[in-house]
Amino acid sequence: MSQDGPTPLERFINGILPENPVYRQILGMCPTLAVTNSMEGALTMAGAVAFVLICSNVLISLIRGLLKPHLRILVFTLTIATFVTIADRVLAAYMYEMSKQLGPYVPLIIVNCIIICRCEVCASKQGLRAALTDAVGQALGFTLGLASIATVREILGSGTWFGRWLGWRVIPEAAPQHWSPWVVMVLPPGAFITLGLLMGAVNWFAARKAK
Amino acid sequence: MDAATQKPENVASAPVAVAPAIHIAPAPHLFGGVLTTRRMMVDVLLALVPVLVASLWMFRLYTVLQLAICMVSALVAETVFTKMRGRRPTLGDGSAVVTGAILAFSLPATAPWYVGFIGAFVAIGLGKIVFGGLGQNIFNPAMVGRAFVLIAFPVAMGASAYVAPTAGLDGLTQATPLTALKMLGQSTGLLPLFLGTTNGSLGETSALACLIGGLYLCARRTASWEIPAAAILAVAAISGLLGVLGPRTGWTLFHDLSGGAFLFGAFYIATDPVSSPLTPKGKWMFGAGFGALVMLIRRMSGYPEGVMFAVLIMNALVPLINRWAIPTPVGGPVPVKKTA
Amino acid sequence: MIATVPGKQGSGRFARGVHPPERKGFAAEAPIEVLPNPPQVAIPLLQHTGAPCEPLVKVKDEVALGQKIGEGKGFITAPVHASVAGTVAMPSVTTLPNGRHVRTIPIKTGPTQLSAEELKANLFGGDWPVSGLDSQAPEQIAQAAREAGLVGLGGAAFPTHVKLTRNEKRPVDTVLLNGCECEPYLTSDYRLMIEFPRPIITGALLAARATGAAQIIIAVEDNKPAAVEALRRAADGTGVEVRVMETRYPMGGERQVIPAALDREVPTGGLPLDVGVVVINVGTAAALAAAVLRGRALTHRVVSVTGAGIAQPKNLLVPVGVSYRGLIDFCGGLKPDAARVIAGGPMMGFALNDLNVTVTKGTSGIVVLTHEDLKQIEETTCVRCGRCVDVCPLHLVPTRLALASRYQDWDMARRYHLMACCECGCCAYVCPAAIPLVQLMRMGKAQLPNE
Amino acid sequence: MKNSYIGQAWLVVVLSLCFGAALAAVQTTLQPRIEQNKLADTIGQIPKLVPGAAGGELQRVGDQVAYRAMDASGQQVGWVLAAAGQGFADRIELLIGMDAAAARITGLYVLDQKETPGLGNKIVDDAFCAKFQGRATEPVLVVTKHAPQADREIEGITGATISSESVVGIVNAAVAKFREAPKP
Repeated sequence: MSQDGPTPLERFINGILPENPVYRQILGMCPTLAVTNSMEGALTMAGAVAFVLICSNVLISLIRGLLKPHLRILVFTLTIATFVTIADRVLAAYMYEMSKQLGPYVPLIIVNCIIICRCEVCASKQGLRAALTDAVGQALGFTLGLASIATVREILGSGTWFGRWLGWRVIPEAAPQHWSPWVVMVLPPGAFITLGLLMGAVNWFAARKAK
Repeated sequence: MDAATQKPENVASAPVAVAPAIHIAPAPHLFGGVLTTRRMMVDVLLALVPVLVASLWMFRLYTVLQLAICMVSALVAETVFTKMRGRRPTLGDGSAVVTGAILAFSLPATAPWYVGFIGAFVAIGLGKIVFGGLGQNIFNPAMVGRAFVLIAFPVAMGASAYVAPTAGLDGLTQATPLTALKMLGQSTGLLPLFLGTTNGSLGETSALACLIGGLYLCARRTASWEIPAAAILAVAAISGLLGVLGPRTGWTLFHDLSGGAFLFGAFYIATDPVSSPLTPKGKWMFGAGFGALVMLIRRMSGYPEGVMFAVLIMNALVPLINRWAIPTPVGGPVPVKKTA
Repeated sequence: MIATVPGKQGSGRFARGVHPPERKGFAAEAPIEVLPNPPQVAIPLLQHTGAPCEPLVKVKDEVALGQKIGEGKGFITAPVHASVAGTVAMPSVTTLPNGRHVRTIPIKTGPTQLSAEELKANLFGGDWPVSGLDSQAPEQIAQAAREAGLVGLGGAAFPTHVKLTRNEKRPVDTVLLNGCECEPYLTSDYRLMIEFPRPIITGALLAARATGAAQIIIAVEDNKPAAVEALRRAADGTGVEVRVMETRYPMGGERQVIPAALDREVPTGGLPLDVGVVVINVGTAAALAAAVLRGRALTHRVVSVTGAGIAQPKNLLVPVGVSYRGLIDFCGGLKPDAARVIAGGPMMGFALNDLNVTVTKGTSGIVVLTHEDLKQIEETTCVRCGRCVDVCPLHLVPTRLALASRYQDWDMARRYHLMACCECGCCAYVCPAAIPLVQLMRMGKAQLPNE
Repeated sequence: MKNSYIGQAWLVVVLSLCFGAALAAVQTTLQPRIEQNKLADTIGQIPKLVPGAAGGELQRVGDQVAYRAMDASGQQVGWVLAAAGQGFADRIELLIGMDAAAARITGLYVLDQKETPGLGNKIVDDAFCAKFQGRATEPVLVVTKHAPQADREIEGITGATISSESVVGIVNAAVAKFREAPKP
């Protein structure tokens, strides 16, 4: 089933920047917009996605020889749903605070297009090594995307970075006439604006580099 | 003269040399020329003078400070962003100054410096430049900036921002008329509302000043009179109707018209040509929708005032309105040619 | 069907339009002078809307003044005639102001010519009957117009006999003489109306006889009271009515003057005929009288040479085929600050890059503008101010049409009725951003039918 | 066999069984811990809401959810009442701490809210919740715009009148109902 294409290493690197799921493929927008108002939420979500992505990619790659074309999406969904449920339960058991904060967005990983996309284009056609490196690369790329947005939003919106876990305050607290955190950054509009501006910046740099 | 003398090489020696540089261009060769884009912007600034006077009288130095912050920030933002896009700076057309001024007049007097600063950058950057610069923006840039800072800094921009107990001016220690009405059920007198001796955003308090400047804008045809006219009619109609259905003590349709930022919005903000419809019919629809939304938000939402959101919502509807309001040409539509 | 009640009067106005500076003063008081015959004229074989002519003469033929030298095939065409007596030279090709390349027949002026006084008297002077015209058969009038090569002298140069031919299905009840001359600067019609109102009235009566119209109206803008006065005096007792129109550009357009004078709306894509009206320029009417009653072919016309860039602005009676340079030289030449020479009026005329082009039947004027007049501003982006919408006499949305043309969005062009545009130039005249709206729309109109 | 449904779908069936089993295992293993987390979230608040309390146990009173607050020796020292109601933006969920007679409020905790950040969400701040401490449950509390002059007055949050009034309203309603209800 092997075919010409990127080597596993290239797949790994591709996932991080050249084909970054958030900035280049514009996939997985729901968590990107919903849970990036703090680093903690972003990283927990990225971790959960990474877990599901890696596990399903590996499993699909292992059973790729048995897949029937018209049933493959069903099998993908079944697999993903299982791992998502496991991730959700584990979070509820061991990271109750984060689980409460992320709310429905962990179960919603099931419909995250990154995972089904990787299953479809990579895992169901490639060997175990390729599928694994691809999943890890994509997961890292997704983490990078979420973390970059969360960094901007948390610093501007709350003045902190990893405020809940590490308590780092980036912008010192000041009297309201001198400075105030931007509440809009904590709210959904902040996610849209930040994503748009960062995506614009990424494209701008890409265009400059291409010149 | 024979045919030979008509050849071009003899032209120079002809008695009437074509010494004048004759150049060609498409018709029309005359240009109305009175009104340029720049001149329109200057008109808006001139029309803001009465508002400025009223604001200076009411808020003194707060006005100067807020205007300076917003206008300078808007100019800096325009320079920075046009440079980033590799375009020629367009400071000369005056649109950035106007955006800065409108933003400043829509802020509370005591709003901290960073509100105007960030508001101006968002207005120019997200409100205008990302759409492709002047003429391309969907939303009124100043209102985009204001919406951003309202959501970003609710404490510095919300109802509480207008009441500044520490301020050195008497006016600033009272709630704005609309907040007083909404939260406390207190009505403000018509004369203070009309003259502007109440608290509020810098430019909105004096209905009189807005009327003077607004009528100047309409007379100059820089602003389309249809929009404020339709807006005033809509507010008067809805407020009058609500007044008949369930009167509020001491609050009439005249209070609704002169209170809050309605007149300022109707004359200076809703009439922004870029983000309003093109045809007279469209302008009527736009103005009426604006007025209706202002009343809806004032009466039905958690916000005491709805001018900003009304403008932004109507801006979003403009492409649709333009489509609805395509005029029929004189003589009817172009007949559809039957294909041979 | 639009109501065609005879006698119903319009308000003398139309909605929107613009008020460009009139600037008629340069040549308004200059009486019509006869241009001395140039050493050579070049008669283009296509001076009208329709099929071009084929030459009827050979090189070195001797031709007389008014001799037919070119004839076209088909209904919508008009023959051309020698405008001087002389010898035919080698045919060549010339470029008309509108950019069209056409074949021309050059004629070297011979020694025997009519004097200026004879010419003027022949064309316009003397007695013009206003009664007894019933003896002329309608078909003969139309036929005479065709033989004389009569075309609309207002600018579009549509063959006149087409308008004068009766059509049973579309009866005509009104002949509307267009004496509005709404373009700034131009005064040729004005001078003709003042100096020679009688042939105009007679021409109007002949046109009514040809078409069977019961009503004859002359529309004149209210900035020409002297013309109204002269026409009214000449029309006294003839049943021809002079109606005064508001001075507003483009009142001279058919789609504006018909509603203004008669309160009838010409359907888009249709003709004045659809509402029972035939519109004829006042100059055309005078030429019709000369053609029918005196057998004069259309060989001369009145041209205003005017503007701040010309030394001595004049109204000239000139032979068709003379070069622009000949006219300009006769008027003392260009002033040093002349910046643009325009064939026609400044709102719709064409700028020339070569003064050696020839005057045709449709040339109503030569306007020379100075740098001062042209103070143009740089094109900036559209701020959607809607000024163009406020002035469009056809109630279109020019900014959208120009945008659609620029980006070749033909769906949008259709939605906003691009083909209804008459290119009057009001929109570009007022545009604060100096966007070449007319040029863009003209481009779009050229391309749209092919999409 | 090849074209039958089972032949087509055996992989799905097998996978479903495997995944089902795996999920059952995960659920059985983790469920007690998750339940405990949930309970701890509320019970953990009890010592903060009722002075002297060390823990508590669930006690339904009518259709209201309440917790008996106990001190270290197992003696009841108060009540914690769960209450909810409409706020400015969405539902507000509260825990109200009271003394054993439900005569005085001893503490307030906001479990869940989605009020406007920067304005309405200040109801979660200690500064606001502390204003309820020690207030009598009768007469009902009212929101004022100035510093409180009477025991029943609670100063609202500037710019968030509706959120403040919502919280006070929820407290008033829940406490009144709880006082009426017969306690087991």
